[in-house]
Amino acid sequence: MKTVHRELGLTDAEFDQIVARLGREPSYTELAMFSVMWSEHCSYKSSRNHLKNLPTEGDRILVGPGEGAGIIEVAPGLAVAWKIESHNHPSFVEPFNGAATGIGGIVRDILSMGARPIALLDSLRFGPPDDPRTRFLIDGVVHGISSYGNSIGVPTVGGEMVFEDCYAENPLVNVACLGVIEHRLMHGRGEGQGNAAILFGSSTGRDGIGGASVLASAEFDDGSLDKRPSVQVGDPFTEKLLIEASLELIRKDLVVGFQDLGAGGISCPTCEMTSKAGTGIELELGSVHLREPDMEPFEVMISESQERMLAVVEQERVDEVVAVCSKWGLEARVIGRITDTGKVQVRSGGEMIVDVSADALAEEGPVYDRPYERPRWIDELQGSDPGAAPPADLKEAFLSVLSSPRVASKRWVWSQYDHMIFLGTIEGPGSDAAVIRLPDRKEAVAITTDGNGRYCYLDPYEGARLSVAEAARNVACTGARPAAVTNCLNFGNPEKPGVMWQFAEAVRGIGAACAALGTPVTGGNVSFYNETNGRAIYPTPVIGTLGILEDASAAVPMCWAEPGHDVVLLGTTSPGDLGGSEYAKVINGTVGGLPPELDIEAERMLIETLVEVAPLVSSAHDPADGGLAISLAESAIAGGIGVRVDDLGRDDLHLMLFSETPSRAVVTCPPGLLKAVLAVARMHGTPARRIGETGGDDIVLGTLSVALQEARGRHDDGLTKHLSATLV
Amino acid sequence: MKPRVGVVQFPGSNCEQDCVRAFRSLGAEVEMIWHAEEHLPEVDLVVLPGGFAHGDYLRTGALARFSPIMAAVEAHAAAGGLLLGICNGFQILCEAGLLPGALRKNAGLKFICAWTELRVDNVDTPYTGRATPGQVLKIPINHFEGNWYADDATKDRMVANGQIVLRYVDNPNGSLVDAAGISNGSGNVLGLMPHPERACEALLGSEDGKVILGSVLDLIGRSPRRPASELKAVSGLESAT
Amino acid sequence: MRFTAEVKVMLKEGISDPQGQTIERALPALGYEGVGEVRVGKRIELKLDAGDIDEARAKVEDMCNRLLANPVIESFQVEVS
Amino acid sequence: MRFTAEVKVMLKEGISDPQGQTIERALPALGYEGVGEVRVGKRIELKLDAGDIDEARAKVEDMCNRLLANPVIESFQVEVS
Ligand SMILES: Nc1ncnc2c1ncn2[C@@H]1O[C@H](COP(=O)(O)OP(=O)(O)O)[C@@H](O)[C@H]1O
Ligand SMILES: [Mg+2]
Repeated sequence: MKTVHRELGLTDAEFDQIVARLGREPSYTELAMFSVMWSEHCSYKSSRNHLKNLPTEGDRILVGPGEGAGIIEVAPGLAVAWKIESHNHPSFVEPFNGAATGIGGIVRDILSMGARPIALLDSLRFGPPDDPRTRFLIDGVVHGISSYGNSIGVPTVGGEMVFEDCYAENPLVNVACLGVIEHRLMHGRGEGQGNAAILFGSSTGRDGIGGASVLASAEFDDGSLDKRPSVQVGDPFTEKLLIEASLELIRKDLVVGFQDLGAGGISCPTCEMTSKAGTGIELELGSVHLREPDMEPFEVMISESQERMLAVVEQERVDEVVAVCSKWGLEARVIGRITDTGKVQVRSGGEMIVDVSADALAEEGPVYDRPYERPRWIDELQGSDPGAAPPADLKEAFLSVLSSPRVASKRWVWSQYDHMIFLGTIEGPGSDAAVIRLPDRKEAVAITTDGNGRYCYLDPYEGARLSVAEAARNVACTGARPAAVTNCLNFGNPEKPGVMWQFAEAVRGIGAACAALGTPVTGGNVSFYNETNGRAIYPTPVIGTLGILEDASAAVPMCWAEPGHDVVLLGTTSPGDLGGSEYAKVINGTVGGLPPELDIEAERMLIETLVEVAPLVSSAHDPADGGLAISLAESAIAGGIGVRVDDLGRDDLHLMLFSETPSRAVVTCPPGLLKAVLAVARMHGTPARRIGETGGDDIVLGTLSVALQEARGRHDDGLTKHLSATLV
Repeated sequence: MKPRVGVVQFPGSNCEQDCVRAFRSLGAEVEMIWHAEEHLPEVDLVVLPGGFAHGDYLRTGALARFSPIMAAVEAHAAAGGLLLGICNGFQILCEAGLLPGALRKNAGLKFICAWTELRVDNVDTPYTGRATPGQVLKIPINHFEGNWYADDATKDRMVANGQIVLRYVDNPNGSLVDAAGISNGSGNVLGLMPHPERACEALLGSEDGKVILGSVLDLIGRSPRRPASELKAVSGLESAT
Repeated sequence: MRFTAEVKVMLKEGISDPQGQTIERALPALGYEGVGEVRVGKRIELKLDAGDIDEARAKVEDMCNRLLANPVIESFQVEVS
Repeated sequence: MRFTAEVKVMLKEGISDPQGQTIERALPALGYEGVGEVRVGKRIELKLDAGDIDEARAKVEDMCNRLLANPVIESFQVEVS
């Protein structure tokens, strides 16, 4: 026992804490349960102290952090669930199944709130796509998401795909899910002494044993590819049955409380649900439906077999619950009862093998105030050349940025995803944010994920603020008002003070920006230990913003509708904003200097402007990666209409075209409405000026002129030309 | 009287609600039929919707044809009743032998969700009455196994009989003779890979799906009791297989 | 008696096999020359009860015809032991 | 010399096999009782050039590790003739 805890990922001090808490040595099964519940992944022990400072409250927030998902009120009696999760490590070990089970997990989180999952977003980061190993990862991850998401019938309506060297050995797979409450909001509470605990869904096998502690809470080294027993295989068909059966149970008011099984297996909902309710639970391990007969009790308690849920049910309703499950072809078994002991007690073969306080497992894990320190190298980095030197050939530079894998069309990805099912996708992949009309309603929500690891690497505080601003702006471009944020914080090893500093700064930035924009944080996920062989990824907070649109048919597209419309730039371009830009990286091979500076008040006013001009404009799209030139080109390509922009100011053209100044957007409108658009902007103090006109077969930006056809060709195959090489 | 449409729900169906919504918006009375039932309610049209009926693990549609309801569906079709299979529903119809051929993996070995253009090659079917000959419809596809195959003799016979009802203008999946939708010999059974229910609203990008779904409702409206009796046999072929 | 069956399901001769072709195309880039006629199919293992081996084989063949293979595009082979 | 190889790729023991399980659950309804332990894998046939049979086998095993199988979750068996 003296060293077993280390293999399970617990420190000596944590082990001593467990002994002190129990007043005795833990049994092996108890120790295994502590190891998963006290893992970084489940307990947030390194991040809690920082996360608690995030703003979490608002008029529309019905449920904030701490439950399966945040709940946001869209209209009276209409609420949605919103949450993001990471599945980085499993996707590196086995891309197809890692990504697939990532989808499965986030969908069950949404389901656990009583919501029907209705849309997914995938936020992906990989190394350079011309590396064969990366191509294998991309293909596996995209195929895994597509095969799982498509089968369960939840559309994947948007996401991101970013390429940087730092993700080569540690790709990021973050997935966000939107759900709509169908009947009533559920809470993960195990209430009512004597009530039955019913485990339903897949059988329990040895897959994914220790996933939370071994895979998600430790760094990788070269031996990691051998951590195979932890690989889980997803079964989307069973997940689909689980969705329908769960929603039917809720619709029929058959369950008291409800939670999904994810990281930590059976251990997790049993202690969390009873700890929240102030009850206890008694489990009989022999009742668990096993896939492999000879499993050890500890394996049963922490197995992360997929597609399972735990429901707390009144005794009189047990038969009905079992009947609903069996209609859907799912095994459902009573595995225990709610007690009033405050304990999780587990019997196996008549013997009590676990007898611990539920709070100790769920609530009283260690909390670390990890030391942090601004790393020295950051000064040198910020002082280095931002890469603003002019290009040898402006046109070729434009086409190179437009066709860089990060900027190029992601159609290859999203055409593999069902993005239309439910008849609600008003704006799908390809737009700034996806606009999803809620089933049988006129209201819609706009959802997006955005993160900029490069900016965060240069300055984690500013980078995090910029990511929050970009996500909110993307939502506002569709005409929706940003309402809530979920976030996935992908960082390196928190035991390193430099990484911890990046984390603390990023969280501080998110908090500040969310507070200023009035978008509370309703939940999220922290993924630490994104390091392989000691090399950390860029600090990468991914922000998932949800906005509300009262009328789906009023959504604003990003593509140009007609020739002859006025092109208006909202906001001002600071020509020096090239630090960390796509231009600097692609043309000058540099990531250095400072990221653009964000004036959050200007951003807020821009968002107000965008929401208010929505009825007047024919399109809206914000300049992001690649700057104004790319944003104009994207709208032109998507609409099949050229553009002529003359008024680009006096500075060097390449600075005007490629600077990534935030708080800007390009809108178009019929000439008759120009005055009205400008007036709205003026009212909010947002600088606005007509810079050109849509039309023609070319993209003309000052002295730069490119045929629309050529631009489209480069944008279309910028990503696929790397991927097509040897994929199987 | 409103046309009555029954949408069969297999456990892994996932487009059944979309079909219900689309048919309702076109004025039909729609009910869901659980796959474990053995009898069909009184309906004018049976729809097998898209999805992954029983997980589609072995082959798409392989297990679904054994669902209890399928015997009644087969009897309905044999009596000339209207039967429409969309996407997975089409795959099930082929597996069940109600339509000829089989659907293989897309030639590009990728799942494809995309808008496509379909040419209506036969307007004399219960499902294409609203179309003009050669009309091009904008309707999306969403599948991994939509690559239709039949042996040469079957294919040639079907082409000659006008059973290749809908063809892709730009073949996305390798399907033989660009087939997107095919019918049985007597025309009462249609299977198609594209999703007309996703194209019944301008806000979603197209209303062309109404041409197909609306045509069959029109036909039922003209003869609600025995729609099959009005069917114009496309050829002398009794059955397709 | 309990028998073990192995079922091989392959696409029929003459039906193109994009999976096989893709592998074939990928091999030279990985340094494998001279590989051809790659065909990809399915392999199903199962255990079943039957009175004797012939009955077992007949049962499995029946399963193949009805479920495990699609005779329009696939052929199968059964081995029982 | 030209050799023919047959590769069987199956999920490793202990890795759950939803395909096999789904088929197994469906069989009783089709009238097949007493069928169990259904596992579904891949079967790949190919032809290749090699100096002798051992070299051929080594080559195919190498291909399996790199391309034909996913060693993280699958095991494979090679037969060469
Ligand atoms: N992995 C992906 N899955 C689905 N859609 C994606 C993915 N990556 C990018 N997209 C889509 O491509 C479009 C462009 O993405 P991005 O450049 O990140 O947009 P923006 O700059 O507005 O944030 C978006 O509509 C996005 O949803
Ligand atoms: Mg944008």
